[in-house]
Parts: sequence; C-alpha cells; structure tokens
Amino acid sequence: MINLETPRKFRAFVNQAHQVAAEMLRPNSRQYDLAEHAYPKELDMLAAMVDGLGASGTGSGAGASGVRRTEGTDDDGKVKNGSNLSSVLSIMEMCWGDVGLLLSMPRQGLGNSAIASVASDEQLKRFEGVWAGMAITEPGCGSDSAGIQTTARLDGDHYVIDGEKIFVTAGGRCDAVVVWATLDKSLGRAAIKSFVVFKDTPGMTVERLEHKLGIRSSDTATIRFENCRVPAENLLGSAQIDADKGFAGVMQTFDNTRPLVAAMAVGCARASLELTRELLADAGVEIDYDRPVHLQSAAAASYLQMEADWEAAYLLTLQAAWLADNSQPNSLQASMAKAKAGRVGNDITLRCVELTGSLGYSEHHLLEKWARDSKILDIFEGTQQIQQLIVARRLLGKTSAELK
Amino acid sequence: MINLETPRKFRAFVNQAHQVAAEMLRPNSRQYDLAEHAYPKELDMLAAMVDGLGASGTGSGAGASGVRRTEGTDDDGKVKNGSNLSSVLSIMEMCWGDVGLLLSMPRQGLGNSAIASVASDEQLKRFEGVWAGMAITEPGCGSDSAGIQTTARLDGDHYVIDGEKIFVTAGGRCDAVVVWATLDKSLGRAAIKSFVVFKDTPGMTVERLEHKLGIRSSDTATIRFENCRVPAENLLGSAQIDADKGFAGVMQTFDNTRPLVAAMAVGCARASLELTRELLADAGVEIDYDRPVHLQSAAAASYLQMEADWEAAYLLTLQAAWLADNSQPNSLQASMAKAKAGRVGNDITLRCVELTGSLGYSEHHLLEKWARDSKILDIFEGTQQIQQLIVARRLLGKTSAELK
Amino acid sequence: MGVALLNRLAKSRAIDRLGLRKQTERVVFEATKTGFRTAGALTRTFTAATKLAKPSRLPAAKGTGRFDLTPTEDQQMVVGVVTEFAAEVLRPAASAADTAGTTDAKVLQQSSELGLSLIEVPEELGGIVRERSTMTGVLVAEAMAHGDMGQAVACLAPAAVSTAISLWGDSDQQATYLPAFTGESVPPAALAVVEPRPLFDPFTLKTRATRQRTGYLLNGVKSLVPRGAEAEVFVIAAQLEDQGPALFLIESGHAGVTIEAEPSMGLRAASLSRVILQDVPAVQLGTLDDYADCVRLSRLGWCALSLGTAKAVLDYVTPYVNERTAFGEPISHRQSVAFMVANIGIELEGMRLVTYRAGSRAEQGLPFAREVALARRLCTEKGMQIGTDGVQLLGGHGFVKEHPVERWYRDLRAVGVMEGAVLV
Amino acid sequence: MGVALLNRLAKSRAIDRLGLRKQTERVVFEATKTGFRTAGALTRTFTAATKLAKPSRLPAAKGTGRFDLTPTEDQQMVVGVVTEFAAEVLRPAASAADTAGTTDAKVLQQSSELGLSLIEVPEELGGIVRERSTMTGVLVAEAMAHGDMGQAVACLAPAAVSTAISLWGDSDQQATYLPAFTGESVPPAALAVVEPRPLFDPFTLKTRATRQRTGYLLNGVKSLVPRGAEAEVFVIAAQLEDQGPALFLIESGHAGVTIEAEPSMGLRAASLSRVILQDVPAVQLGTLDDYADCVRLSRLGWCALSLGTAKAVLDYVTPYVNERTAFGEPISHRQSVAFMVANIGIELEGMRLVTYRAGSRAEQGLPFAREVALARRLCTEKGMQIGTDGVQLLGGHGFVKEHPVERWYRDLRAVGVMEGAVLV
Repeated sequence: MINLETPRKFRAFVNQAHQVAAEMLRPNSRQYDLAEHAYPKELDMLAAMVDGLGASGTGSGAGASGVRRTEGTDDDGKVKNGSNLSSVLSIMEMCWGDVGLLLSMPRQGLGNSAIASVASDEQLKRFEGVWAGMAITEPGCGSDSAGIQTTARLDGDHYVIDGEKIFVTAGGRCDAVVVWATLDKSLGRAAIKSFVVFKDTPGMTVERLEHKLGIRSSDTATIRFENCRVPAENLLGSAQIDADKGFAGVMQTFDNTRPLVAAMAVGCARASLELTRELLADAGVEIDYDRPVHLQSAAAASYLQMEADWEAAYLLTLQAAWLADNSQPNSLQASMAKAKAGRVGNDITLRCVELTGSLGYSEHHLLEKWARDSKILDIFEGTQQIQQLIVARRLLGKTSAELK
Repeated sequence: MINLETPRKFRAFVNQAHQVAAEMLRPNSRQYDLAEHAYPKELDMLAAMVDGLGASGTGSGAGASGVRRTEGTDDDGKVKNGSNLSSVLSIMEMCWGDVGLLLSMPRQGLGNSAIASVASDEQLKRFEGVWAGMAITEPGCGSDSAGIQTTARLDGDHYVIDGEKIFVTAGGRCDAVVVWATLDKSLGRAAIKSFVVFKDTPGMTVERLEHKLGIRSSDTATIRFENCRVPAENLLGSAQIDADKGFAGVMQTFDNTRPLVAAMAVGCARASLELTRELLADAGVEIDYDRPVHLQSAAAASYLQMEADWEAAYLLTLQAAWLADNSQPNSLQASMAKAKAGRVGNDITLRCVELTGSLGYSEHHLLEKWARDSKILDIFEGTQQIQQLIVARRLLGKTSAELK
Repeated sequence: MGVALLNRLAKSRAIDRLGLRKQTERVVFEATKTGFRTAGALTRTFTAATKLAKPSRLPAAKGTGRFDLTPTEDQQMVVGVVTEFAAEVLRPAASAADTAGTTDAKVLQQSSELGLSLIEVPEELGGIVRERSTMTGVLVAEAMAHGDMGQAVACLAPAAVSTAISLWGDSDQQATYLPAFTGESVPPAALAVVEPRPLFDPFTLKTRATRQRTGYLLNGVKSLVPRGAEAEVFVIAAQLEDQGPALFLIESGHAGVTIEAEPSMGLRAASLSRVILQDVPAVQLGTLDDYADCVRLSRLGWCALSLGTAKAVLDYVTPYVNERTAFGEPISHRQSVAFMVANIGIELEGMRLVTYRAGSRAEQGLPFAREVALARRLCTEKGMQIGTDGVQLLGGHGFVKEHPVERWYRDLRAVGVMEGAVLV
Repeated sequence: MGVALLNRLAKSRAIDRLGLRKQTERVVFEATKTGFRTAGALTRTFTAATKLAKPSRLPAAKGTGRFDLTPTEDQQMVVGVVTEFAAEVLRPAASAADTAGTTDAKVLQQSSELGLSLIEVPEELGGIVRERSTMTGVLVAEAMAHGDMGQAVACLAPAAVSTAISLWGDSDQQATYLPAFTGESVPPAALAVVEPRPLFDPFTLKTRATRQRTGYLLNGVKSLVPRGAEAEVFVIAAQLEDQGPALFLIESGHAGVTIEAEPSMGLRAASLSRVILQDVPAVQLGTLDDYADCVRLSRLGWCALSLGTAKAVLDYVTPYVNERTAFGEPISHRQSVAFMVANIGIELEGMRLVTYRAGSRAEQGLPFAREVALARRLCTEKGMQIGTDGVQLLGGHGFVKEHPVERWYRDLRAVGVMEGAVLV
C-alpha cells in the first residue's frame, strides 16, 4: 500500500534526533563556523549518545554507518523499513541542526558508510567503533573516479599505497580513512579497491585544508601516501579483479552514501525554509496552500515553489533509502535524489537569504551560513553533473564510454 | 556615447511597421491559424507596402532582405544605425502582429537574407524582387550543418544538385530557394556553398508539410532535388573552396539571420506580455517598478521576471544587429541573442498562458497561439543547443572538433 | 474492491480483445467543432431509485504505518488494464481525436465499461470500493494520460460527477444519480469549476447560487468544461450567497443552460466548452468544507494526468535520441541531450512521489492540502518544462504533427490552468 | 569632464606607479571585527565654505539619437584607470580584506585620490563634470567590482554621499560638505537605506524623522551600512512624518549615534554595520521625488557592481576549465561544462545591456524606473546563478579559499538584498 509518511516505528527515534540537533548542534553552529579550526568538543558526548540511540533498539542506523544491506526476507515477508531509511531520516534531522557538525561526528564518517557497504562480516566486526573518513578525490581528477592514480601494490601480506587524496572530510580528526586505489591501472575500473588505512600508519601524512566557504566546523584534509604499508586484510570486500562486475565493488558505496548526502541537503534546506517562514510570518506573509499561487504575494509564491522542490528532494531521498532497505537496485534513484537534493538545497538556501534581506545576509541568523554550507552538498560524493551523467546513462542504456 | 533607445531616425518607420502589424497581421492571425493551408491573400498587398517602405527612404531594410553589410565608413565617420538594426526593429513589430504571416511575406524570406549576406553585387541585382526560401536542414542531420549530404556537381556551365531538404519555410509559396550543398564531401565545411534554385527548375519537387504546432499560416515544405541543373552563376559568392575560410562563406548568413529570428521571438513575446498585462490589470494586478518584487503579488513578480528576461533578449538582439551595421564581428553576439530570445520567448509565452488561465488557454485570445508559435523560434536557424555550442566555442577558444 | 471489480475487469477485457484491438479504421472528423452554441443535452430522466436511510460514506483507508511505494494488488490489476487500454485504444486514436476536437463514442463507451466511474463509488451503491481509494484514482488517471490526456479527460469527466456524488451527496442525490453511473450506459457529465478570467480563484467565484424556497438558482459562466455540449448532469461550483463557494447539481435540460464551444490550446479531444447558466435550478451538493476537498482532489487529478503525459514524453524521446544521429553518433551521446533526458527523469520522479504522497494522505484521511499544493506547483512547472523539452529534443521534427510531442506540449500547459473536470 | 578629470588621472596614475604596485607586503588583520559596538566617528568639523546663490544642478546629458554601445572617450579613459586599479590593487588585496573584515587604509586613500567621489560632482563645486554622468558611474562601479566587490563598496561609499549632495543638496549643504569630498582627504561617509527586517521596502521605512523647530530628529535602525564605524557623515533614509520617505543628512558625532558591527555573508571588506539612531538631529536632503531617484540610482549601482563580479567569475573559470582535465581531456570539452560557461556569458551580456540602458536613460533625463527594476531582477537572479555556477565549475576547489570564486559567491548574494550604500 502506497504510503510516504515517516514509518510509525521511527517516529520516536526521529524526534530524539531532532531534539539532539536542536539542543546540541544548532546552539554551537555559529561558534564553530567562526572558529574554523577548533575541535567541537560537544561532539564526543554526542557521539556517545548516537551510539546509544543505535544500540537502544528504538531505531537502527542513527548515522552514516547504518547503510549496510542485509540479505534475506523480513520477519513478516512484508515491505521493510530498515536502517537505510532510518539513517536518512536521522541525518536530515541532524543537518537541520548543522551539516558541518554532523560531518564531524565521531564514528559516523562517510568512510563508515563505505565499510558498512562493502566490508565482509569479519571486517565489519574488526572495524567496529573506528571513525573512518573517505578518501576518493585526487588533485588531478575531480569527478573522474575511474581515473584514480593512487596505486596499491601487493607486497607479501601488505599492500603498499602511493598517491595523494584531497577533500577528505574529517580527514584530520578520524581514526582511519577508506582509500580508493587501483591494483593495476591497465585494468581500469575493475581494479579499483578500497582500503582501510589507520592514521598512525607510517608513510601517511595528513594536512588540514585552511579555509572553506562553508561546513567550516568540519575538517577537510589532504592526505599523502608514500610507500604506505597496509595489512592485506584491510582491503574491503574481495581482492579479485572481476572485469564483469567492473566498478561495482567500490561503486556500491555510492548507492548508499549518495542518499545520505541528499539527506544532508534536505535537512539543511529545511532549516532555511522553517526560519524563513517564521520571518515571513513576522512580516505578515502567510502561506496559503489552497489559494492559487499567482494570487498570493510573491514571497509566498516563492516559498511555495521552494517547498515543492524541497518535498520532491525529500521523497526522492526516502525512496532511494527504502529501495536499499528492500534489497532493490537503487543506483538510478540514489543519483536522482543526490542530483535533485543537491541543486534544490543550494537554491533554497540562497533564495531564503534573498527573501529575508539583511536579516538573512548578516550573521544575525544562520541563514547566510546555510547558504554557504549547502554548496558543498551539490559537489561532493559526485557533483550535480556526475549525477546527471549517471541518470542519463541508466535512462538511455548507455555505457560510460558512449556517454561521457 | 552609450544609448540603447530606438534611433531617432527609425522611430517613424517603426511606428508604421507597428500600424501594419496591428491593422493587417493581427486581425488575420486566428483565421490563418485555423485555416492552415489557405494562402493569406492579404500578404500581397502588404508586401507591396513593405517594398514601398523600403524604397521611401524613411527606413531601409524593412524585412529580411535588409541585412546586407556595406563596407566603407559612414557619412560622418560616426557610429552607424543601418539596415540590420532597422530590420530587427521592423521584424519585432511584425511578429508582435503575427510570426507566421511575417514568415509568409513575399520577397522577405530567410533566403533573401542569405542572398543579401553573401551574393555578389551582380547577383544581388539579378535576384532583386525574387522571393527566396532557405533550404539547409536535411532528414538525416538536424542541427549538423556541416554534415550536409546534398551534393552539387559542376557539369559544364551548370551545377547538378541531388539531395533532400526539409523544413523549408515558405518553400511552397516562394519563387526560389537558397540551397546549401557540398561541392566535395571529402573537403568538409569549406566545400559547402549556397545556390539559388528557381521553383520551375526540372528535377525539383516540392511537397508541403501537413500540420504544425504553430506558425500555421506559414507554409513549410520538403524539397527533393534529383539531377536538378542550376546555372553555375547561381552559386552565391565565390565558387572556390577555401579551406582557411572554412565554413565562413555560407555561415556568414547565420550572423545575419539569427538576429532576425531572435527579433521574431522578441516580437512574439512582447505580444504575450502586453496582452497579459492588460488582462492582469483587469484582475486588479498592477506592476510597480519601484516596490521590491517580493512585496508585490506573485503575478506581478512573475511578470517582472519575464519582462526582465525579455528586455535582455531585446537588447541582445539590437546589439547583434548594431554590430553588423558597424562592420564588427557579431557571430558570438548573434548566437547569444538567438539563444536568449529563443528560450525566453518560449518561456514567456507559455507562462503568460498560465497566468491568464482559461482566457489564455482557450482560443478566445491569441495567447495560446503565441505559445505555440514561439516554440519553433528556439529551434530553427540553429537550436538553443547549437547556439550554446557556438557561444561556448567562442568564449573558450575551442574548435568544433574539440567541443562538439 | 474485490469481486465487483473482478467482474468489471473480466468483462472489459473481453470486449477489448474482441472489439477495439481489431479496429483498423477510424472515422476522422475533418472539421473541428469550433464555434457552435447549443442548448444542454439532457436525454434521460433521473429519478430516485431505492434510497438508503442515510448517505453512504466511504471510510478512510487504514494505513500500515510503513513507508511503502508498492501499489496494492488490486491497484496493480486495475492499472494493468487501464494501461493496456491507454496503449491500445487511446494512444492510437489520439491524433485523430485531437483533430476532430472530440473523443470517439466507441472509446467513451469502452472506457465506461472499464468502470472508471466506479472507483470511488461504494459497493452498496453499485460501485466497487469499501474504503476511500484516492490513490487508485491517481494511478488510473496517470495510466490513462500516458495514452492521451485529452481523451483521458473526456473519459474521466463522468467519473468526477459520480465521485463527487458518492463522497458528498445526500441519500436522495446518491439514489437519483448513481444508478446511471453504475449502469451500462454512463451518462456524459462534468464537474465545472473554472470561470473565464485571469488569475481565477476557485475560492472566489462569480457564479452565484441564490436561495429559493426549495433549492437554488444558478447564474454565471463556467469555462473549460469537458464535453459540455453532451453532458446531462453538471456539478457546478458557485458562490452560496454570503457563505462561500460550494458545489451544486444541475441537469442540463433546463432552458437556462447554454453551451458554447471553447476550443483551446490542448485537451481538444475533451471538447472543452463554456457553460452559461441563467436562473438554472440547482441543489447543493455537500458542504463548504467538502468544496475545499473537491478543489484539492481535482487538482490532484490534474497532477496525476500530468504524470502520465510527462512519462509519455520520456518514453518517446528516449529511443528517439538514441536512434537519431548527428555528427556521426547518436545525439544521446551529447551531454546537452542526455542531461535534458536525465532532468526529465529526475523531475518526473519528483512529481510522481509528491503526487503519490498527497494521494495517499487523502486516502488515509490525513490533511493533504499542503501536499496537493506542492504537487500542483511541481506538476505545473516541471510538467510544462518536460513538454517543451520533449519538442526541443526532436528539433524541427518535434514541431510537426507526425510526432505526438507537440500535442503533449499543448496538453501539459493545461495542468496549472485547470480546476475541476476530474476528481480522484 | 575634461581638464579637471585629466589632472586627477595624471596624479593618481603617478601615485599608482610609485606606490601601490611595488607593495610587497600587506598587513593582514588576524581577527575579524566581529562584535564591536561603538559611537560614531566624527573627527572633523564641517562648515560652509563659499556658498553659491542657488544649488548647482547638473543638466541631463544630451543624447545623439543614435543606438550606440561605445563609451565616450572620457569614459574609456576613466574606466581604463579604474580597471588598472582594480586589477593591480583591489584583486590582490581582496582575500586579506575579506578575512580582516575591512579595507586597507592605503587602498581607501588610493581610491579617493582616483577621484571616485567626483564623478557626479559639478566642476563649479570642485568636481569634474558638467552634465549628469550616471553611465560613467555605472562603468566605474563595474570596473571596481571586477577587482573586488567588498573593497569596491568600501571605496565607493563616500561617493554615494557626495553624489547625493551634488544631485539633491541645497546650496548650504553643497557648500558645507562637498569641499571635504573634493579635497585631498575624502571623509568616510555612507548612504544608509536598509533596515533589518525581512521583505524590507525602502518606500516603507520604520526610521522616523520628526520635525523640530529647525531640522529634524531621527530615530531608527539602519542595516548593512558600509564602513559605519568610521563614517563621519551619513545620508539616512527616513520616513518624514506622514509625507513619505526622504533623505536626511547627519553627522556621526552626536551622542545618539551608535554603531554595531554587522558582519555578513559577503562584502566583508566593506565593514558592514548597523547604525542605531536615537534623537539624532538631521537636515533634509532633497525632496520625496529625489528619494525615489536615490533608491533607483543606488539599485543601479548594485547592478553595475554585479556586472564586474560576474565578469570576474567568467574570466576566472574560462582558463580554469580549459586547463583542468578529466577523462583525458580538458573539462571544457564536456558540454555540461561548456554550456554552463556559455550561459554565464549570455546572461552576463544581457545583464550588462539592461543595466546600461537604465544608466543611459537616467543620464539623459529619461524615465528609468522600469529599466532599473528589470536590471535589478536580472542582476539579482542571474548574478547569483553565475556565482554558484562559478563555484560548481571548480568543483571541490571552488569551495576553498585558495580560489576567489567562493568569495564572489558570497558577494553576489548581496545584490538583491542591498539598497543604498552606493549611488551612480
């Protein structure tokens, strides 16, 4: 039966996440935006709480680590609402609080999603409680994941990693990073594997990026690997190069992480919409859902249009997670969600600043900050353009060689 | 001195064009939209008037034939306002009346612009008074002018033309068509030349297209050439294949015709805007240019946005024509004008229908017709996508091999 | 649903196999129906049959509490049949119906045999449902419009009236009118809300209902009414003196009813008309609150229609851009083309989910005004964008009637303009 | 213009060559100026110098009746110098000024030596023009913002006051204040219109001017005022009792003037502030009609600024996308990238022409409210689109402060929000 409401069983959990965002993230938002390099100490306590939430059984998958797909039928053979869905719902709430702080949350990095997505059960257990960042992008190739130059060479029972990764979110603070590297450049996509590399590994240097447009409370690092030896068992998933599966191994990560990033954009945009609506109400503008939009004030019409786009992004994100929960392919829908949420999130936050005038533009409110934070969400984990490419290839039945 | 007003010397002429549009085109608009295949007999008288206007000295270049670039300095060495500018101004007025009827105007076809653009003085004289359509597009290549398959083979003092052309505007009614054909497929763009082929030439068959979305009063034909012999002196411009000039010869036509098509879009959109404004005023909505847009009604804000885009399209069109009048390169600006006017014209006419509700959607007014007419203006003489390609190549300094 | 539905479907399938698929020729009307002015078309007498003690009211559907995008089995079955009808009957007839300015009588007959008027009529009144089924209505309208929006509106017009009477009629009205809609020959009927003016607001009507000793007298002009010239019953939106807008039932036989053709940009197969009312006797249908629901459910119907047509665009342009070549390869290898297709896909998926959410909330008895407003915004704007991009992707070919995209362009513009006419 | 202008330019060029180009180091303030609250900063006494019998008024520029996009020779010369200043001084200092939240004093000094405050001041009052020169103001603001919008606003802030006094001041006001602006050391000054509330309307002000025996008393709060803490003179927009909004002149030395820092998303080099007024004595500047012109000319100034910054984006991304490679070739070979650049070019050209038309109409004394409104619409919306596309084209690199596009993104958002502050 078609129903797109928040699942009954997640409601309490989502409320809790909202409380956390309202009481712990939002009040610290401006402080760590201005003090770009300070470590938000509130997060340690918060992470403990999130761990508790996850373990309490009130909801599974409170953060980025909750995206693992479990095989097998559900208890009652019915449609499943699982940890992918609860993860996006919780991330939306957290990012309604603060995107940068969510991205700095210990043990909930995108690398944790990567581990959850492709690790074996043994690895999953071994890396439990590790805070993992994700290292994909390289200086030479922005959006071209297949063009990775970082190499991993098997030497005895270790892989030797060489290369440079940029834009590693939480790269300075995390315990380990999940690094994408190729086993053999001549074999293309299929040879790209991901490795868990701990921060104390010799041959690894971490350098923090100085200043950013937004998400300034989160740290972003450049990481260099020179002759960096990593235990062979830290290669996530299978070490075999399977040309047929192609990119599938590591790319599977994206099917799980893109809905999370879409959820971040949805959460951040909702923060802007809600505050804007309050400020507009102060200015005497009410939103009427029944009256034709062209008969309302321009501000109300603008708001309605933003809210409509927001609703589409929100539901696309839920759909992508729901498909994952139900073991259905979701690459297309994950990219659709990321594309729509990324652009709509940026557009909404920018327009809210315009609507709220000097209140929105100045630091008196957080609206200007959200308009800065939102931009990265249309860029990382695959830019708008990459998402469109993926959607187009799927709809048109094209390979990446044909449509590039 | 920067001044973007209608030149003083053209004002009376533009007024006359407006009277013609208001009194002769607009009143016949619906009739020939409904009677798609009837010949608008009013046009013969009108064409005579337009000829008169052109000859009277009150304004040169009343229609599509006025785009010839004349070399040499102006009388007073100052900036020139010439026939390119007066042509776009007059076409805007005429298309405020009716795009389809303007396109059916005897002796003012796009082929006449092609002749005016590249013909020698001798040819210009020889083809005076000929109503010429333009035949570029072929069934196999929509937007790829360089991929033309129609051939012209020199045989004695004739060229033998073989091939098929589609979407020839006024192809049924005109006296002759300007046909693009290649002298040697292996030589690429440089070998493409244009030929004036009269309608009674043996080997030429003309077939009228049945039904169209808009501009239904204009006829659109498919023309086939089988062993069609054309006098060698009907090749426009130089017969030499100059690889350096590349496409320049025939492509020069586009620099002159694209502003004309942009002007059509601008004129059609202005018709929609004006009527919509009247209807909105009836509904109590007034446009205030001083009050911030977000404080006005949504309909007024929507109108202002459309008017702003319209103004940009209008001025881009004037700029492209002004550059041509002053013998400055205008390929970039012509494509910018066509791109902006094409998309804005379509967008405005469609949104005006939405704003005016059932009055706009039904045939009671012409708004729905303008929303149908406008679509072709974003397609012919190079689609939106082709224009963007040209603009991008020029801005980025790319060849058509690099950026395709 | 259940047994009643299965019977219906079995019958309609049989007819479909025997009849319409084998048709090889279709009468094409040469002239459009422009310019007529006629009286209303009442041909039958509506009288109350067995009357219930109190009006039948469908309860809200009971939710499962789970997020779920899977239609029920019943819905899948209904949509399967309607999809087939749309593909086999509506799509092939679309161009001719557009030119003729009317939907072929055989197509209308087929569609009424499909039971489209019964989707929201309770079993106890001869319908097929036991609880609210807004989502089924949404899925059906979507599937119909994938065939052709214009004919879909013509086919669904009577269902808007039967649905309105089921949802809001009193037991008299239900007993008088519903038997005709659940019988063999569904009467032409229409829900008329729009009035001919810019910035029309269905909550500020100029059509007036003046209270009489019994019932009301209606005066005003309604616009863009589907099949107005044939309709035997109208549900009319009118201002109830100083109380606000409400619905009223009239029969078209009264001398005060005049119909004028109102051919429009698109939806030509729906034979849009103006309905001019002069002192026409009427009875009120439902309350003022019901009227607001009617406006919302009707808008939802238009959203659903836009989904089907937009999907038709996507399905048509996809193979086209793969097959058409330029510069030596399929044009779909160019990002400008491919991304346009991608954006059609993305926006359509968004439109669909937002519309479904509104439908599912309505069906479960949750407030749904917000969700309908958002769906209408998206479907109006992105739907039109999809329509114009569809033409653009075909270039000059998109502008000519050999391809259906130009018709979809015209039809999709209706979505933000229309109120009433359909109901889910 | 003429001789006066040439003298100015010669002097400023000399200084430029000797001074600023050779600078190798610049003091970077580590702390932003967040959070201060201070009194006004008046350091000098303004007294009337030689006073004209009646106020000097610039006549409208005489048109040629020809459509022409060529700047006059005078304009080309001025724009040439300003362009050089923007490229050699403003651009290199932009990042540090943004971080410091202020424009370096040397830069401000340089800019006042360029004579930016004189562009609309008549020669007879020590300025450089004999007729209205709005277009020159537009071209100068555009050129300045190509270097850096934040510093441009800081540099142009005093010019807004000198221009306002030239255009609308009485002979007393002109004699009292203009000498300071035409002298060696231009006083910091600001035109304050915005008030801190959503949907602010400059024609409905909450700041009130109450009539006294002589002059007025002002009460209210102004927002986003450039260099508020340093300014010695303010032109304040306030509601003149029941007559409507008008301009008022105040000096910042009065005890009722309080300045609060108001750091914002962008324009940080302009040291934006709130100005809080409590019973501050003021004189009226110009009429109610003049006020409307002031709002329009200020909006036009913001449009001009947006042109420069948007052009900076285009100029920056063009080589970037040509040099950056992915999938084995420059990313500019991908249509999605190339078309984004093309659209930046197309929309910027449209913004430019619409802004120029408004400027040229204003200068010729033609009505220009419509043209300003359209320019503001375009520059707000397309300008922001260009800002966000600029970041997008650089991908992750666009998000970090090693590249200036992130600053342009923040600055371009100001265009639709700001009123006042600059004037052309």
